[in-house]
Amino acid sequence: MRWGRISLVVCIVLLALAPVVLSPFRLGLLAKYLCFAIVAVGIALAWGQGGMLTLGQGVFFGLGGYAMAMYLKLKEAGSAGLPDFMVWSGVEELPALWKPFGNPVFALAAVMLVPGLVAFLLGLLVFRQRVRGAYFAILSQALAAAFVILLVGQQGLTGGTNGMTNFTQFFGLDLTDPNGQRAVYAVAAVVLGVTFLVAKLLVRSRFGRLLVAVRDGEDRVRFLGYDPAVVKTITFTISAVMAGLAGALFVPIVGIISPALLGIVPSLELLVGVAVGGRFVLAGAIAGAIAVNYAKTLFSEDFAEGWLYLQGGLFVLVLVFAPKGLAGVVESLRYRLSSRKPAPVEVAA
Amino acid sequence: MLSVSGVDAAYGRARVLFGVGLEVPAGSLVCVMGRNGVGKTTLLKTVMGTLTPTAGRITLDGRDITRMPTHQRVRAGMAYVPQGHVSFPQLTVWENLQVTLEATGHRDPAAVDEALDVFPALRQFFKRPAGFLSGGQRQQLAIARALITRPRLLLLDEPTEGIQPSVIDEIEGAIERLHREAGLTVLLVEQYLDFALRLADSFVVMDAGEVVHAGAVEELHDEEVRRMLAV
Amino acid sequence: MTALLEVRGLRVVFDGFAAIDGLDFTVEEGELRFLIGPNGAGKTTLIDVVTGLTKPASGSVRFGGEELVGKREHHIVRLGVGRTFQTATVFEDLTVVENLDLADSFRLPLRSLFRRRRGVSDAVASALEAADLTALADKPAGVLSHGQRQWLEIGMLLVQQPKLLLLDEPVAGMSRSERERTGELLHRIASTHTVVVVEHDMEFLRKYARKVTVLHQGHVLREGSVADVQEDPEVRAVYLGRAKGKAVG
Amino acid sequence: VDEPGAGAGASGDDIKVGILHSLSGTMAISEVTVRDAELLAIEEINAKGGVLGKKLVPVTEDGASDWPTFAEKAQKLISQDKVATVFGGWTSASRKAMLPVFERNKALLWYPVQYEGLESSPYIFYTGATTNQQIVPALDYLAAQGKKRMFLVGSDYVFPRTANKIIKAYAAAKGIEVLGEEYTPLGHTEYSTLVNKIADAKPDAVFNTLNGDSNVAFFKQLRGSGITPQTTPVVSVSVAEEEVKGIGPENVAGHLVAWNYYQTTTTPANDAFVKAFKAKYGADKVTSDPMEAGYNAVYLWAEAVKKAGTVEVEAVKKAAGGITIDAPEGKTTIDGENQHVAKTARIGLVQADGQIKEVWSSPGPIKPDPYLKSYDWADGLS
Amino acid sequence: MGALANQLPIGLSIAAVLLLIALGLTFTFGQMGVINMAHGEFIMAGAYTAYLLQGLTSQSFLIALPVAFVVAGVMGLLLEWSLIRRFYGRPLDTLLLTWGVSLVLQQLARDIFGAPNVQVTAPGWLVGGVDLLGIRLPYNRMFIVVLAVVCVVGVWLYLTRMPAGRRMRAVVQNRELAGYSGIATGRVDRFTFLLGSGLAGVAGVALTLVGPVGPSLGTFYIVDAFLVVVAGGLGQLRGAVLAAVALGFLNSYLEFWTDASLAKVLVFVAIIAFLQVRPQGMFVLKGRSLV
Ligand SMILES: Nc1ncnc2c1ncn2[C@@H]1O[C@H](COP(=O)(O)OP(=O)(O)OP(=O)(O)O)[C@@H](O)[C@H]1O
Ligand SMILES: Nc1ncnc2c1ncn2[C@@H]1O[C@H](COP(=O)(O)OP(=O)(O)OP(=O)(O)O)[C@@H](O)[C@H]1O
Ligand SMILES: NC(N)=O
Ligand SMILES: [Mg+2]
Ligand SMILES: [Mg+2]
Repeated sequence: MRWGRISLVVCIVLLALAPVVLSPFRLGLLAKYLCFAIVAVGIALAWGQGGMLTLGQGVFFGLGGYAMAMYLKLKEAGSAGLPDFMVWSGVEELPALWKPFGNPVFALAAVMLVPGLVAFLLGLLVFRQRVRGAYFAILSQALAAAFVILLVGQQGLTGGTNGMTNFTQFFGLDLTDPNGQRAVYAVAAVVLGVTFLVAKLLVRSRFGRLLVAVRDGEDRVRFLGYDPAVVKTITFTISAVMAGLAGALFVPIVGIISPALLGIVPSLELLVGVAVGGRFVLAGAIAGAIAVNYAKTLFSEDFAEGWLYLQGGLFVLVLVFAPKGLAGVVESLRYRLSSRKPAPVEVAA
Repeated sequence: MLSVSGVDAAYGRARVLFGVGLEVPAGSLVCVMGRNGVGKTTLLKTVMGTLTPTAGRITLDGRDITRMPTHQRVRAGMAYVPQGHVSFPQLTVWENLQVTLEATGHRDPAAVDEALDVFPALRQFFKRPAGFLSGGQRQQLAIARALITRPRLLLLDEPTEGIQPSVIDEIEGAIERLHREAGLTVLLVEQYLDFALRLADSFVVMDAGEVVHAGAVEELHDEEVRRMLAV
Repeated sequence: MTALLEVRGLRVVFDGFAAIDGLDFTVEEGELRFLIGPNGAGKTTLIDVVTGLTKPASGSVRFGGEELVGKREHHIVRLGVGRTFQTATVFEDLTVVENLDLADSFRLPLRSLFRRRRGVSDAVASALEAADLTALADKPAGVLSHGQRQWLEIGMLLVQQPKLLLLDEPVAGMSRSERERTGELLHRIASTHTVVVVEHDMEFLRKYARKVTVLHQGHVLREGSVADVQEDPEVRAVYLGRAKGKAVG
Repeated sequence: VDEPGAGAGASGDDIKVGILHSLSGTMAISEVTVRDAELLAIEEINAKGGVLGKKLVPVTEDGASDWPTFAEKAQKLISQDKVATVFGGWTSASRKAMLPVFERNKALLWYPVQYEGLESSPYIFYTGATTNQQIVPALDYLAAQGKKRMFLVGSDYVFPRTANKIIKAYAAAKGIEVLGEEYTPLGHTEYSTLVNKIADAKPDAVFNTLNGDSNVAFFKQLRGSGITPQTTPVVSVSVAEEEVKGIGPENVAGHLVAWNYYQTTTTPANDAFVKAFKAKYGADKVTSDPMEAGYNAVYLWAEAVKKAGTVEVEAVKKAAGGITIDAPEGKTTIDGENQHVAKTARIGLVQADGQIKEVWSSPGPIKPDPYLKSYDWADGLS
Repeated sequence: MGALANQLPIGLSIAAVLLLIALGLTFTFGQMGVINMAHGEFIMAGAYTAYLLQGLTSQSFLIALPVAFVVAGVMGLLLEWSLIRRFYGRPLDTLLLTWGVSLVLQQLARDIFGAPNVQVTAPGWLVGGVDLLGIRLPYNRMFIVVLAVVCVVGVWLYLTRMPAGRRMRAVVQNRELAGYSGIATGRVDRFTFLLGSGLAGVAGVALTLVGPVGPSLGTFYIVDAFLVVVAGGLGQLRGAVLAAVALGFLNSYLEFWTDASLAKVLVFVAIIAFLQVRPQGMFVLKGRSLV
């Protein structure tokens, strides 16, 4: 408990100092990592606590991101204009699907509701039928693949492979200006904090225990009078909403949303951070997401040619030697440090 | 035949056995008793090599087997019936038996028939996946599986659990036969005292991961020992 | 007394094999009923059908007048039918207390599940006591031994306060003293609940049973007092054998 | 501390230039070769004393076939490494992702691949062909050959879709019939159904805008179906020497491609280029159009810098218009207006040895027209 | 009409490709529960084996089949021995682990063979095709169908008729009990992985006839391969065969009527819909016990 408090305070201080000490470029990168950390919290809930290995989290990230991007694009184009990509895709009139996204309230709601709703419906279908484990993992992966193909195929509606780029404004903030970038960073940090808090409360609640029970013995849970499908669907939906939020923040921070971010590989990469950090511990997942993405930046900058070796290799090593991730390592260190009890004396027989 | 001395064992950080010592002379039938959770199953698993002792020594016929892989212990003549109706659920009853036979040294198909003579009911389920069997049927299969290896030393962890009374008689008869006629050595964990009393030569009582008493089976009638078991 | 559980014309078929075949079975309110029969007679299958784990080919299962066939497992539990499993299953990553608390909370509205557990309810405390697991309360259930798991499972059933308890071989693997504790517990429960116990331990049966039903090949072979059943030549032939049955010395 | 710093790239005796291509992921197959060509050009320039008396120092980053990564690395090259200019990109998606970064930072990108046009960023120089230098000449060629019925096959992304829009407008104006228009996802490898559709439609020619690996699967499966170049030639705009090697020359021989440069193009500059490339990277290596465009980009930029006397972006931009070099493909000149390059169009026939033989070329370099403003039939397009 | 009829053999040949790439997974995924994302890279290893062997003799393509089996098989064995064996009972972790491995293998291929595709020249007798009742049958496709059938029969015999197959299933179902039965579990695991990976190698050789050979080769097939196994039911050979055939025909006709992108999406939708009806795939062996 004391440990937790101390590290929490340290983290908050570090995050608060970042805009002062980091260059806008590096701060932008950190803000991006924070987005991934928000997704990671959701994954840690669904996977670590609930045992649902979701390989399609990119879909929800994307839904949130596209919802936000649509709003920003419309805002930029003004009332009469069309978003740039529609112009070169030969679209002449704003598609009906786009119209409501001109409203900021609608767009903000959609950022959370659309991914939440999709996850809810999918969860209801899949979990009621007791699709789980590897089946669920692979289905969710297929979902990511299908989603990408759909997005790519609807160029006039979504910008196709290119996705949408070139955002200059975010609710009055100038994204080309360092101060605007700092403000967006702050928003990301706050959203991450809130996400973490919500997840933490959830894990500690009875629902959290129930979720673990579902993970370890879904069928047994039924005989305690609970419907595991409900438990899983709720959790899956929450994790999707978190991913959607993260996607929405990603758009102003990185300035692009495209199918390349949502497919199988990016979805897997989201998981990697969680696995490395420790999927059973929320803070571990956050730290892992940030660390892994930072490592990716670092490796790919300094070893542009061989960084896949480093990334893949590091990841394999962590899984092999620290199956519970960094959080597991920390925990066992803490155990060793704090166990005052002398080790049991071995008495030779 | 089997000798366990000073064995400590743990699941991860949780130590369960503390300096356990035990002798199972060739041709004897030793019964391990004790309340739930004292470490009986853990002891058998350690003897079979599922758990590696953190201290102590296990020998079979004088040969140190403390670190021998499980399957080699089986080839060396040990067989084990784990607690709780364990089988290969998606293999049929026949495949469960066959796969065991194929892994033994002797590979004599007659061993299957011998084992099934004790549990004739199993024959009618040959084609049924073991996972579909009833609890008692699965337990019968588990014992049959162990017998097929034609062990010299048989370890049984509560073998009668879930089995109907008349079949328990059969098992008792079979073990007795093998024990008396073929000199089978048996290490038995059993709560069903009548069964133990009729078969065992000697017994040990465990408590909290230690052997607290060992003696000849006659002593089991002692009030003292009975109290020890009843705590 | 009124019938709490009424099974009529039940038939369960697996791959052409009829595990239960034309079974009629009635349990009155407040009864303590023992269910015995050879391995494979269909006892566990019967419990599976009542609790929704297995779908019958035909027949009906009425509980307090309500049809259970076709209902999902958790609904049946919520109607007041609880069970244990022949091989005890508990949540290994949750502590003993959390296992019990989860069993206790199933009637809470979903909303209040999102709150944190504070302390231990009376029901959980007394179940801990009854299962003799107070010392292990904060240990993960994964470290429990076979017998301890069985106790935990019984405890989880107790806190749920079901109207009908179905116990599948609750004392298998228990030592003598623990059998006695379980037996006494059963009697206490039976004074306020309806209980069906599947058991092969004849000693236990003789000591605690009132009415016994013998199942054989998926139908009722005999029903009656312990003495009646024990003396029945057919029961002896298919089930008991020459011995008087299993007993704990 | 982070001045949007393009042009600041010159420090001391060095000028840093950024190279940003996919070195991993699906696009690495193509982009690595472009990087190699760009590095060769830098080496050659350095050997001749560099630019403005300073050595060029390449800073290489991996775009990892991932568009946001391209944007991130572009930003890094500009603000962290403070490079004078960046050479990079292949897919249009990567270019679209980088575009705002360069515009915002007022930095320069040299983009070396043929693309779909309809773009003219003030901070990008396009050294590959735009549509009127590749697709339109290819159509003219087919029309001249009397091909009246066409089938369009492409990967599902912006370049093929835009290209096909142009083709359909052209076809509508010139009485050519488009029998089918099919797209497959990037990385698709199952073409038997598509091939069957082509066999069923019996077109005079297939216009192929498939990209990358899909071409291998397409041509291998096409060959098994009995469709031959004699009956139905395929014209590809994204299959160059490197791709022919991967497809297997026996599977594409006899089909057509449209580019501005082939390894076999006979100019003195090309002899030197091919020789130098093989010397540096191995005798079995081939050169191709995008490689050559990347190679040219470095030289064009260097010339502009020399003319401007500085690496400062606005000065270089101003100096660039009208710069001409003797490139391997022949004379190429930067169009000061739209920052594209005038290029000669060439139709080639794939040979059994994997080389491409030129069968037709435009009389001279074609002025770039990314919005096809000078073509009547293209009125409705932009 | 002719074109529609032509889709029949096309469906079959797509099915054969799906089956070949998925067959190895019935061992590693179906039997052992390892979600081996590096399966695609074993396919790639098989394809590169064919590349390296070509030109050595006149029948190097045929020789490549067994050699690729060994090459990919040994790679799989090494993977099992060095990493996977620490992961039994944690199937979802194996997915991430092997994904890391697959990244490394892809980069390795890029460094050894270069990023661009390489070409494997098909032997002369596989070039061209024959017209049968107006339906065009390319030889390379027919070869793949035959190869798939041979592999399926072999696997079926192995799983059901041979002691080794039985042993393998026993180990997977209960590792501890297998040890108590005298089975050397470690050796069985390694051998199982060798077989599964070896089959991927064989698939890789066959795929050189119809697709690209490059470092990304594996990524093109891996998702489809897993979908076949999932739709068929874990560890069920007949399920995998049926699923491959169903998906093959579905794909061929859907693509014929719509287009490749939409067909792919529709196939995914069909699989999700199918799992609504049969949540564990076509064939399931359910145990009675919980969990
Ligand atoms: N996997 C495990 N991890 C940690 N502790 C364990 C594990 N399995 C058993 N234990 C602990 O080891 C002790 C001994 O367990 P064991 O199963 O050997 O008891 P037992 O004597 O066989 O009991 P029973 O009669 O109930 O079968 C118990 O206290 C139990 O809590
Ligand atoms: N899914 C199934 N497929 C085939 N047979 C089955 C299936 N499930 C159960 N059986 C068979 O149904 C019969 C009844 O089994 P059940 O478990 O109800 O017996 P039981 O009376 O509980 O026996 P025990 O006392 O051994 O626990 C057994 O013969 C069993 O093999
Ligand atoms: N610009 C291209 N070929 O994507
Ligand atoms: Mg035990
Ligand atoms: Mg039973």
